[in-house]
Parts: sequence; C-alpha cells; structure tokens
Amino acid sequence: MNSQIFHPFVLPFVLGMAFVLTYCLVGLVRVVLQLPKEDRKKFLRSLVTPKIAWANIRDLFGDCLFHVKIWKRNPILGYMHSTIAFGWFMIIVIGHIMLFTLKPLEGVEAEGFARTFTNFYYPIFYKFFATETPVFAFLMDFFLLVIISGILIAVVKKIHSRIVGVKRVTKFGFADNMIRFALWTIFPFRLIAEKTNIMAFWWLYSFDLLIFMCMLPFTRYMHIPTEALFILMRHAGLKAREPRKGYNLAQLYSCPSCGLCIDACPMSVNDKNSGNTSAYFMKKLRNGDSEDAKRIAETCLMCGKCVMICPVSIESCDIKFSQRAATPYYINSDHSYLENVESSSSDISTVLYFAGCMTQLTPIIMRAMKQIMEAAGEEYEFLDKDGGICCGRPMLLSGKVAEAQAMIAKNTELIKKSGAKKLVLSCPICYKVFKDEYQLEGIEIQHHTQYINELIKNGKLKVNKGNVNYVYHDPCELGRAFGVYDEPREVLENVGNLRKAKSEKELSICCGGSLGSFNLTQKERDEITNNSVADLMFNNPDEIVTACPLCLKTFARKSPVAVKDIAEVVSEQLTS
Amino acid sequence: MKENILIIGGGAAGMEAATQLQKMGLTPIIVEKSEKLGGHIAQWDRLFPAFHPAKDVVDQMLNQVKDVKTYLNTEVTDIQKDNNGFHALLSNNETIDAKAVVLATGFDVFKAERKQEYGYGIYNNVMTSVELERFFKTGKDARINNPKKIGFVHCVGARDVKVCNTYCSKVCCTTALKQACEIREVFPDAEVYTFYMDLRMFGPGYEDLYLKTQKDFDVKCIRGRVCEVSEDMDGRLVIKAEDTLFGKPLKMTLDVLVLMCSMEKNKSIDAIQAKLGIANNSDGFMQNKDMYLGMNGTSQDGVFVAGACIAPKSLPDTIGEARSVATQVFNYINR
Amino acid sequence: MDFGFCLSPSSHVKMDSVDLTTFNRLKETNPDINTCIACGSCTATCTAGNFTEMSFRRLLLMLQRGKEDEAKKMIQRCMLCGKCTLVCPRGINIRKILLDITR
Amino acid sequence: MEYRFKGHLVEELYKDYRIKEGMKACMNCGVCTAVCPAAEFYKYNPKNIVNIVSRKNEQELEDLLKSDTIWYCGECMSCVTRCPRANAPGLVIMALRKLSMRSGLYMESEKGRQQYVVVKDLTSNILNYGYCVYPRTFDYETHKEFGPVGKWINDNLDDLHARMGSNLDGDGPGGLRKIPKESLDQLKNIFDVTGATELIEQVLADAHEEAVKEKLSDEEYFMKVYTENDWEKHLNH
Amino acid sequence: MIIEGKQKIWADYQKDIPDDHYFYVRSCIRQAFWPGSEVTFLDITRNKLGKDFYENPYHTTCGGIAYHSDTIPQETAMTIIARQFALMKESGYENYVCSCITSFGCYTETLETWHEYPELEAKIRQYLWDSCKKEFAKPKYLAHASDLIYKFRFDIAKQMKFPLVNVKTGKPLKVVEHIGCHYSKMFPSKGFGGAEYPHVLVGMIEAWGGEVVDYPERRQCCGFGFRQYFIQANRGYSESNTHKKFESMEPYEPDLIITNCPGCPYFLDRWQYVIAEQTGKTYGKDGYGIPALTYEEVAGLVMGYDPWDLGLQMHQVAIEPLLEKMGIPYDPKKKYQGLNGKDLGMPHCPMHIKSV
Repeated sequence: MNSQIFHPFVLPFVLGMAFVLTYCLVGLVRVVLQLPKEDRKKFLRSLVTPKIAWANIRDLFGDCLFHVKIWKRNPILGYMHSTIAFGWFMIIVIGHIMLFTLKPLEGVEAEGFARTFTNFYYPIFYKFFATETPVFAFLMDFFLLVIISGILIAVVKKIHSRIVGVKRVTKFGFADNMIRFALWTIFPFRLIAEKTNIMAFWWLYSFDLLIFMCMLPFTRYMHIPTEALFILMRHAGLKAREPRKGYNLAQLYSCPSCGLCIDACPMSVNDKNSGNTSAYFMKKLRNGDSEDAKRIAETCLMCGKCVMICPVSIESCDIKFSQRAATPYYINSDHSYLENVESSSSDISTVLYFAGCMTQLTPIIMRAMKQIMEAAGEEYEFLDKDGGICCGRPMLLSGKVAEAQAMIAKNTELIKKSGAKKLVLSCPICYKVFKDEYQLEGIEIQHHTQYINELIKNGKLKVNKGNVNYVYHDPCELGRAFGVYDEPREVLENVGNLRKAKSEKELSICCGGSLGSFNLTQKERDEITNNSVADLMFNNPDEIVTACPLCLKTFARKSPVAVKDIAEVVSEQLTS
Repeated sequence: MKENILIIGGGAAGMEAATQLQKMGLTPIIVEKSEKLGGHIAQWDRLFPAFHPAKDVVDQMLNQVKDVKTYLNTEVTDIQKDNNGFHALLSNNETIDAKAVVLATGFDVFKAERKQEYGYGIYNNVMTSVELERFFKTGKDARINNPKKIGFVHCVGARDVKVCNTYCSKVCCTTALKQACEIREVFPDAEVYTFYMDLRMFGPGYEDLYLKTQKDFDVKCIRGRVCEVSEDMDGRLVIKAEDTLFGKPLKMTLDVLVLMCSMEKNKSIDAIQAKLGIANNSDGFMQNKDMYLGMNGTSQDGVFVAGACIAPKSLPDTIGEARSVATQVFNYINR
Repeated sequence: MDFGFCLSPSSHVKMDSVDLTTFNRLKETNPDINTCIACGSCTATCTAGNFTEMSFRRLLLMLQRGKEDEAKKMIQRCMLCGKCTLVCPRGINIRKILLDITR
Repeated sequence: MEYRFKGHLVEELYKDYRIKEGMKACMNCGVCTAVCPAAEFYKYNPKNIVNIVSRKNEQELEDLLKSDTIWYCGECMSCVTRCPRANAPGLVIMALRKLSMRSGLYMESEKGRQQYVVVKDLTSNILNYGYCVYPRTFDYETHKEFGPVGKWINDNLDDLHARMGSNLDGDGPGGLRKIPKESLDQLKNIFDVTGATELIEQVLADAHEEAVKEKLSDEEYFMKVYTENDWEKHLNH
Repeated sequence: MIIEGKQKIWADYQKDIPDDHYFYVRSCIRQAFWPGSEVTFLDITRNKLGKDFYENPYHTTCGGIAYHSDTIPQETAMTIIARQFALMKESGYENYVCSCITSFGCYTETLETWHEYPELEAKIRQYLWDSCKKEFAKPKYLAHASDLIYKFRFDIAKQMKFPLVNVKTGKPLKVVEHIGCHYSKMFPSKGFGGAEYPHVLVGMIEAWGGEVVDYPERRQCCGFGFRQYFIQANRGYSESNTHKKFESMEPYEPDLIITNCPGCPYFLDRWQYVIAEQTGKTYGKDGYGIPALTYEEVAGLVMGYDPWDLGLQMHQVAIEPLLEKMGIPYDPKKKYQGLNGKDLGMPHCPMHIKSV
C-alpha cells in the first residue's frame, strides 16, 4: 500500500470537518444562550437527571439512528433512513475503534501531534494509509454496502416516489439537490477508491465529503446534528416561545424536510396548498422568509396531524403558534364588558354543561344533551343557556394569549361559582382549552363522549342498540389532542353498528372547518371537507357521527348521508 | 281558419304574440304607432343579467314577424265590437276587422322631471337610465365627459306616493347594476355608487350579477334613497341620502347622476282602452282578469293583454306572456 | 364673548373626503369584503355582540365611511370565536378580515 | 317608575291627529334623515323614530318618551316634503312630545325638562300680551346673540318703535299694539277649553316639584334648565 | 343649470289668489324685530298700489310659535286660528293673508287637517263657541304676504328707482333667496313654485333686476327650530344650521339674502355676528357680513324708500355696502336717530364683523 502518513486528498475532508464542527459548536452555544434563563437551567439540569438521560439515550438511538418512527409508518422508508444513518454511524465508530488495531504502514507511523492529526482522517481513509484486520475490514465493507443499499432506495424514491409508498415529496432547491447528490455519491466513491485505490476516486470521495459538510449547515441535512440537541431539549420539557430562537430554532433545524407531513396534511388535497404544509413552513421559517412563514402559519388548520406523523416529533403547531403570537397586532382588546356577564345557571348542581359558541349554532346538540341528562336523572345546569362567552381557544389560536386569559378567567369564575363537580363540554375546541389552560381544581372536565360513555357504563343511561351503520369522525381537538378514541366508539357500539373509516383515530382527516385556519377560503375548505367525507364514506355507512359542533356543521354542507352529533344519535336511542 | 287578430303595439310582446299566432294558423295584424317595430327594447344596448346584446334578440323577433301584416306610424283611433268581432278604425282611415284584439301597448318611461328634488332637466348632469343606455349604444352623450364619480338612484318614480306610483317597477334594480358594471367598463377609473332601498334580484343569474357588481366591478351599493340633489359651483352634483345601514346622513359630490326611471303605463292607449271598457288597476296599469290563470284575459270578451301594459316586466317575462296570450287567443277563436 | 353655546360638528358622512386606505388594503387580500349584503347574520350571532355593540357589518361600513377609529374600537370587543364566519351567507372570511384590520 | 298613561302610551299616542296624519308605513328609505337638520347636529334619526312608533311597543315607546331624542327636532318639516310614503316624521315628533309632557316622562331627560322654559315664556307672552314673542320680555342678557344692535334696540325700545311706525302698546291697529283685554280673555278661555291651561299648569307644577327637590328657587331652576347643556352627549359622532 | 326646467315647474305651481281685499294678520316676530317690514307692506299695497288690506285690532298671535315649541296642544292652536277666521268673517272678508310663515304653515295645516278630518273641525267649532261665543268661516283664499308682493312684483318694478344692480359694474346683484320652511315644504302646492324650486322670491329678484344664486344648501332650514332657539342651551343647533348655509353660499359671493319668513332674517343676520365673534369668520367682503333682508325691505329699497324708514338699522350686519352697490343715497347720521332727529346713541362695534 502507500507508505506515507499524509496525502493532499485528505485536505478537503479535513477542511470540511473542521468547518462543520466549528459551525455546530457555535450553533449549539447560540441556541443554548437564546434560551430564557429558566429554560436554560431546566435544560442543563435535565442532562444529569437519570430518568431523562435514559430517555435521551433511548431516543438518540431510536430516532436518530434507527428511525423507529419511520419504520412504523413505512418500512421501506424506515430501511432507507436507518441504513444510511446507522450504517454511516457504524462506519465512523468502527473506523475509530480500528485506530487502536490498525497496523500503520512500515516506517511511517506518526508520533505526537502528527499522531493526533492523523487520527482525525485515518478512520475515513484508512484503506489508503493502513492495513486492517479482516474482521473489521469485513464489517466496514458490510456497512458500506448496507448504506449503498439505502441510497439505492433513495434514488428510486427520487425517481418515482409512489414505488416506496409516498405520494408527494418535498420539492427542493439547488443546494438541497446538490448536497443530496454529494451524499449519494460519497459511499460509492469510497467503495471504488478502497477497492481500486485509484487516486481520482480518493479525491472525489474527499471532495464529496467537503461538499457535504460545507453545505450541511445550509440545507436540510443540518437535521442530522441538530436532532440530537432537539431530543435533549424536548426531553427537558422546553416550550416553544419565539418563532426563530432557542428551542424553536433547534426544532426548525431538526426538520429533515422528509415530507411525510405533506401527505398527512388535509390541505394537500389541493396541490396548490401542499406548499402550505409544515415541511415548507419549517423550511421557510428556517430560511428567514418571515412573510411566507407567517402566511403558512395562519393558513394551517392546526389539526395536529403533521405533529402526530412527524418522525422527528417536531411540534410544528407550537411553532406556528409562536409565529402567530409574534405577528404585530395593533388592537388592545377591551373585554372589560366581561365583568357584567352572568351565568345562566342558578342552583348548585353536580353537572355543569357548557355549550360554547359553536354549540350555540347547533342547538340540536344542546337539546340532545338535555334529553340525555334528563334520562340519566342527572342534576345538571346549563352555564350559557342565554349565550355565554367564548372559551378563549380561538384567541389562543390567534396567538393572543393575554386576551384569551381574560375569557378564561371569567369562565373560571362563573364555573367555580356554580359549585359544580363536573364540567361537560360538547365542543372539543372548548375541551382542549379547558384541559390545557383552565385551573379548575376539584372539577372533573369531560367531553360529552366521555360523559355519555360513563353514563351508559354505570347504567345510569339506558339505550337501545339500533341497526344503523355509523361511521365515527374523530375531531382533531379530541382525538389527536387527547387520544379520546375509544369512548365515542364504545358509545356508538351501544346504540348501533360501527363501521370503519378509511383513516381512523390519529390518522383521521380534519373536517376542513377548523377555526385554526384564518386564510383558507370557503372553496379550499370545501375541498378538504369533500376529501374527509369521502374517507368517512369508505365503508358506506348510513350516517356520519362526529362529536364536534363545528365538524357537524362542516360535514352537513357536503355529506351525502345524514351527519349527526354523538349526543343526537344517543338521544334517538334512549330507552323510554 | 284565417281569422284576423288585431295586435296593438309592435314591441316585444306584440311581435312575439304575432309570431306565435301566425304559427297557429291565424292572421295577426300589428298596428304600431311609431315608425318601426321593436318598442323600447330596440333602443336598448345590452340585456341583464348576462350583457347579451339586445340587438340579437330584437333582430330574431323582427325576422320572425317579417311576413306579418304590419301598420307602422299608425294608431287605432276607434274600435267597435259586434257579433262578428271587432272593427277598428286606423289613423290612416283603413278599417280592420278582427276576431280578437291583443293589447300589447307596453309602457312609458317615468318622466324624471316629475321627481323635482333630483333636478332632472334642471341640473345638467342628471340623466335617466334610458339616456345612459343610449350612450352605451351610441357612445355619445354630452353629459358624460370622462366622469370620475357616477351615482345611480333606484326607484325614481316607483314606490313613491308623492308621484302616485306605489308599485315596484321590477326591472330597475337589475338594470342599475348592469349599467353600473357597464359604466365601470367604459371608465375603469371611475367610482360608481348605487343608492337603493332594496335590491330586488328576482331572476335567474340576477343575484350573480349583484355579486359580480360588488366583487368584480367594485360598485359601491349604498342603502338609502337619495333625498335631494343640487349643483355646486363647478356644475357637479351634490347629493344627500341617509346611509340607512350605517344610520347616518351622507353627502357626496358626483359628476353624473343616473335616475333609474320606473315604467308607467303607456297612456296613449287610454281612449281605445276606455272604448273597450277595460279598467286600470290600482297601479294605473291595465286590469287583467286575475294574476294567475286569467292573466291574459280582460273584462271584455275577445280582448287580451300581454306585456308591460299590465305591470312592469322584464323582457323574458314579456315574451312568456306573449306566448301565453297567443294560446289564449287560439283557444278563444276555437272555443 | 361667551354666548353659552357653540357650533356643533356635522355628523354627515362626507364621502368626498373619506380615507379608504385601510379598506382598500383589506380589499386587496380579501376581495370578498365587497360582497357584504348587510344581512346582519354576523351581528345576530356574535358572542361579543350579546353584551356589546359589536357588529361586523357595521364595522365594515365604519371603514368605508371614515370612522376607522370607531371600527378599531369596536374590534376590541371581538373574541375571535368565528361564529360570524360560519353564518355569513356570502362566505366572507370575517375572522381573517378582523385580524387583518388590526395589522 | 310611575307616570300618567302607564300601559296606555301607545293607545294614547294613536289618538293624536298628527299620528293619524303623519304615520303611515315606513320603508326605511332614509330620505327624512338625509334632509334632517337635527340628524346632522344631534344624535337623532327621524327614520328610527317613525319605526319605533310604528312598532307600537309600550316599553320602547316609554323609553323614547323619556329620552332626549324626541326633543332634538326643529320642526322645520323638511322631512314631510320628501317622504315617499307620505309620512310626516315632524308631526309624529309633535305628537310624541305632547304625550311625553302629558305623561310626565319628559322630566326624565335634559332636553325634555327644557319644556318648562318655553312653556313659561311663550304661553305667558300669549296670555299676557297676545303675542308669542314680545319685545319687552325679550331680554338681551339671556339673548346675547341679539348683538350690540339688539341691545341698542332694547335700550331705545319706545323711541325706536315710534320711529319705525309701530303702535307699541297703543290702541287700535298697528304693530305691537296693545291687544284689547277682551281678546286676551278669549285667548285665556280658549286655553282653558282646549286643555292648554291644564298642560301649562302641569308643566309648571312638575318644574316646581323638581326645583324643590333640587333645593332651588323656581328662578334658579329656570336658569339651570335654560343653560344646562351636556353638549357632547347630544352630538352625533 | 337649465333654466327652462325650472320655468316649467314654476308654470306648474301657480296658485290662484285674488289681488285685492284681504284680511291682514301680523307676525309676532316681525312686529318685534322688523317693524318696518309690515309698515312697508301695508304702505306699498295700500298707498302705492291702492289695494284693500284690512287689519282688525282684535286679532292676536296665531299661537304658531307656541304650538311648534310644543307648549300648547294642537286643539288650542287650531281654536286660536278659528278665532282669527271668525274675526275675518265678522269684518266681512273672505281672503286671508298673514305676515308670518309659521302662521301660514299653521293655517294651511289646520285647513288641510279639517278637510281630512271634518270631525276635528266640528270639535274646534265647538271649542270656539264655548270659549269666545264666535263662529268662523274658512277663508276662501289663504295667502302669505310674500305671495302678494310676488303677485305685485311687476307693478313694483314699474315704480322701481334702484334695481338690484351694482351701479359700479352694471352687473346684476347676486341674490340668495331663502324661503321659510313652513311656506311650502309641508304642502308644496300651496306655494308659488312648489317646495323644491319656490318661485315666490326668485320672481321678485328677477323682476327687480337681480341674479338668483342657486347654491347646494339652498333648501336648508335657517335653524330656528323653535325650542332649539328659545332655550339658550340649544342654540348651537340653530347657529350650526345657518353656518352650514353660509359655508355653502360663500363661494358664490352673494351680495344679498332675501327671505320671506319672520325668523330667518333674524337668524341669518344674528348668527353671522355670533359666528364672527366665535370664529373670526365673516362671509361678506372686507369684514362685512351678507345682509339678510325681508322681501318688503328689498321692495322698499328698490322703490326708493329711505333705508332707515325701512328699519335696516335694526340688522346687525351693516347694510351700507349694499346701499353703495345699489347706489342708494343715505344719511349715515340718521341711522341711529329716533323721531324728529332724537339721538338714540349708537350700538357698540363687535370685534370681528363690521357694523357700519
């Protein structure tokens, strides 16, 4: 082999490596410094908390190297990602282990400082500089081939994504395409160089590494180093604050632009709107394109499906909230009139029902709830029979936290004053904010699906099992937000036959009516609704049942079959 | 069965009735007082709601009646009825014997000067919808001189006891919006306002026209009747109205004000109508038997009515009524 | 000299001098804004309107009649609950307009 | 609160000939408001008044009668010319004002309480002198807009009217002649017979009662009502 | 402006009234503020034109101002009017002319209401009998004094000495006409020219050589508003209305305003003074105001009456610039004199509007 400890072709790699390490170090310090003091403390403390540390290690391996989440969604993609990531990781690890077993070529063993320097690139180009032991050589070749097999899938995916089960892929610019090409070619060049020892390939291999590492900070591949940091921060329990700082910045750079969220997003039913999905949002915001990011943040339905599906577990909805909150808003809300709002409930009752704004528009739900509570012999009161105030969720969705707090405080006051033990909500929008934001110690908060299920289970409510075939739509803010999947289904099984939708539970498709979006036009919403209805109609149910007044109103516009609230369905099957 | 049917009026109703009667094997005779057939619609440029050229429709109608016996520049001066039918004396001293008479005498445009506070005929830049339509047709009107602000006033001579017309003239709302769009097409930089009390978009595609007027043509519709018009130093028009949706009085200066004049009954037929013993209804139009199955009949056996002589009416309604009158006449002749 | 009274300001909407900057800006991003037919559905359903004078159809008019300050004052009452958007027969994205006014 | 005609306001209002004459059916076209001088300078909209009256709602009518609103009209009758339904909002206002006074609800509003001033001034002029406006009771101090010339006129009233050919306080015909006692007596009889006296006495009594309540003399109360002006409240912004 | 359009309307709104033998009733406000006007009216009609205008000393106010200030019931006002009609009947007249526009409006309204509701007329008849033991007859013709000057405008023009022409430029004076609201706004057919383009004053201006100014707020009320003036707190309304009119007429630079209502010349005159004092603004040239005169004062001026006999010194706005324009000779010394040259002193000069 070659009798030297240095060759100029290592320089591109060394340069690239030095650059990327410096960049990452600076970036890390910056992100940590951007954290508010309390967050920083929390973060540092989490690193030494054993429980969190274990979770960190588990996820670092599971997510960063093995891509467990992608495996679950799509094994082919899982294979692709984990082969490249884990394979490469192994090559580096084994390379470094080999440093201790390598036999340097005769007479050219480096000493002292030179030794340290050579250690830097020896594992990368070891075949040029040293002879190896057969076991390691085999492992190195094996993982190299494993990587290349992953790359082959990537190439296929690029050429025709549907083969690997992906409908839409993220569209990239020149830089992203170039670094991807570099990534694809690194390993074949290395293989050829190692096997043939042709100088040109060593150079190509090294240059590819240079390109990859120099472009890495400016492309989506930055997610590789950032994700590790993000996992640590996430486990530390940090919260999204300013859109492009601290924890959010880590989230932004952790997004690999894999595009899984594009297919998941209900808006993608219209190709024009697939540009408004989270993948693009992250990209725009990462690149500092605030106008576009702002637009996307305000277009998003906030249904949470992208968050649920994200292999990196990025809380893109939270980042959108931060973006909304960061948008200047010149009006100082004046909700002083809230002082004079009175509750319509008079007596102390065990169950307090809060209809909320949307249910006021669907009085049929209120009537059904009344019938159900009467039939169950419950002692109940309506909090807002004559029109109450908003729960505050829409204000929060608009990023106006302080304004929302005014409403939350007023409702809290009214509820506490009522002396109720249980608060029942028929609107998941309300449910979400009551669960997340309200401080109602001692008062149980239930969505009416849970409440009705409980009434049936404990025998208070007697229902008939009819023979209507229902399909159940999971409202975003009930299902994905709180995992309330089983209660409504159990209820429906009690009153009729439950058929499956094409996409269920955490995969259910937003009805299109969500208050989360400001920008979507009626037409665009209708497209989403049509798509969602088609999904629900997959098994030809007789009726669509939902548990959200907004979903109810939205589906009713477009559905070929009757759309009902779960309370309405139950009230129809009460044993008289 | 070549019975004569006398049709008085050669506008849309008269022509369409004649066409249908001829196809039924009867002999319609049109007596038209003006020098050509076509009536008001022949003066029109485009039709609502889809801006269809009026000429298209009028030409088709004219073509259909080219073999119908027609008297132009002629009026019926006297009419008698006996057991053989009707005997009409024409202004050219000819006599026509007919088995039945169709009154298709249409409407007159409300004389805008009667609504004095709008200053038509006093302030230079106040014009009527008919004159604006003529501008669209000919491109000429001295009052329209690259205007920057144009206003339309609805219900001029309609829904107004002060001019003794309490009825709604039906077509003016749609016409106003049509013309508002058209004037924006001619003068894209102009601001166009309409002052309405109710926008009665009663027909197919009319509400779409309204939507288009608002959205595509950016015409500003203000709910409120214009109260008075005056002229300022520069000859521009100062108008006052209440923005009733806002609840405040409003004042603005316009370059041109277009008055959407209502339809009134064509009174030149009054003498003949009286001879036939047909009364007017409370709106001053001809009284038909009833509004439903007897809409073409009158109190006089053998005399039929169609079109805007009964009530203000759009062109499609008029054509429909003309066709229905033909059936009624046919049944009458074959009874 | 103090006469014990003085000239009153005119309440006329002076359409010749109304400043439409805000309205026109909104119109660019929300062309639907022109299509309001003042049916009052938004006002009738308004959660804040139950307690205050809040009325979106009126607010739109304020912007077109030179009462932008009043309009902005009225928006302060809004809870952004979105019922108005749901009931609008012209499909106007009212909540977005309300948010856009304030930006 | 207690007031006369409680529960019968609508009924009582519709007895007035001015309602019969001036209140047909409104179609909310707004021409009355557009031309109305009061709508320009006060928080006033004649169209809304006509609407309330046509709704015949007792509570709504009570609220109207005790508000400042009905007192803003200047009775120029410009609205009458224009109404396409031949309503006369100006006449409707007059009927409302009369009922507001007779019911006592006028005492609930600043502008309503002012009726004391006009009732006291104008009716005493009529009954004492036979004129609505009489120069000897037209005081410069309370009418500063009369101007320097007005002050000069008042200072030289007799000389000036003699110069102008008036017959000030004289017998027989002529300007500002003394109205014969016989005529004044007849005016008083007319007031008695037609209900004016009753109305006047009621207004004076209401005012006196209010003055006592506010611990003011009748004169002080008069000046308070005459000058009190919650200006901003009445403007139509 | 298309004058033919107006002429057509004027031709349509001509009312039929006789030109002689009238029962004349006075106006409260005019007697108090413009005494010269009624004197001049009677002098012109009786002495210059030889007509019969009878004044009964027993007639009183019609109560119109009190009625429109809502201080007396409608029945009271109608009974007072019925009493005046009874006096007319007793005096043997059947043509009734009043000097006041508010009166004219009340008389017209009363007659129209009686026509519509005969039971109300019967009730008033009873009231009049109960209170005064009188019976009335409705006048055959009802006129306003300005209707008669309008009717006599050409006769007056024949005796005209100083037409409404600027003697320096030879151009007609620009004259604003202001019609009392109650002249024809309630009953358009009762006024010469109707409600929108009344001819009653326009006819005079044209007959006497002036040029009529038609400005946007021509129809606007002067702002009297009855209770809106009589109560000090409300006067801002009144002033604001006049202010609006002046702002609208200002660009036309009118030389003169002519009115046919008792209150209007008072308000159009005195509010100019108040506006000037409060805002510093004057509407005439060189710090003067625009004179607002009654039609009799203008008729008197063109016929050559002495300005001080007409009572023009009782206006706050100085009349002298107008007299100069018309070339009317006047003796400034006599302006503030009483009978037989008695010195009555002089009003002091306001801050912002010239009074001499």
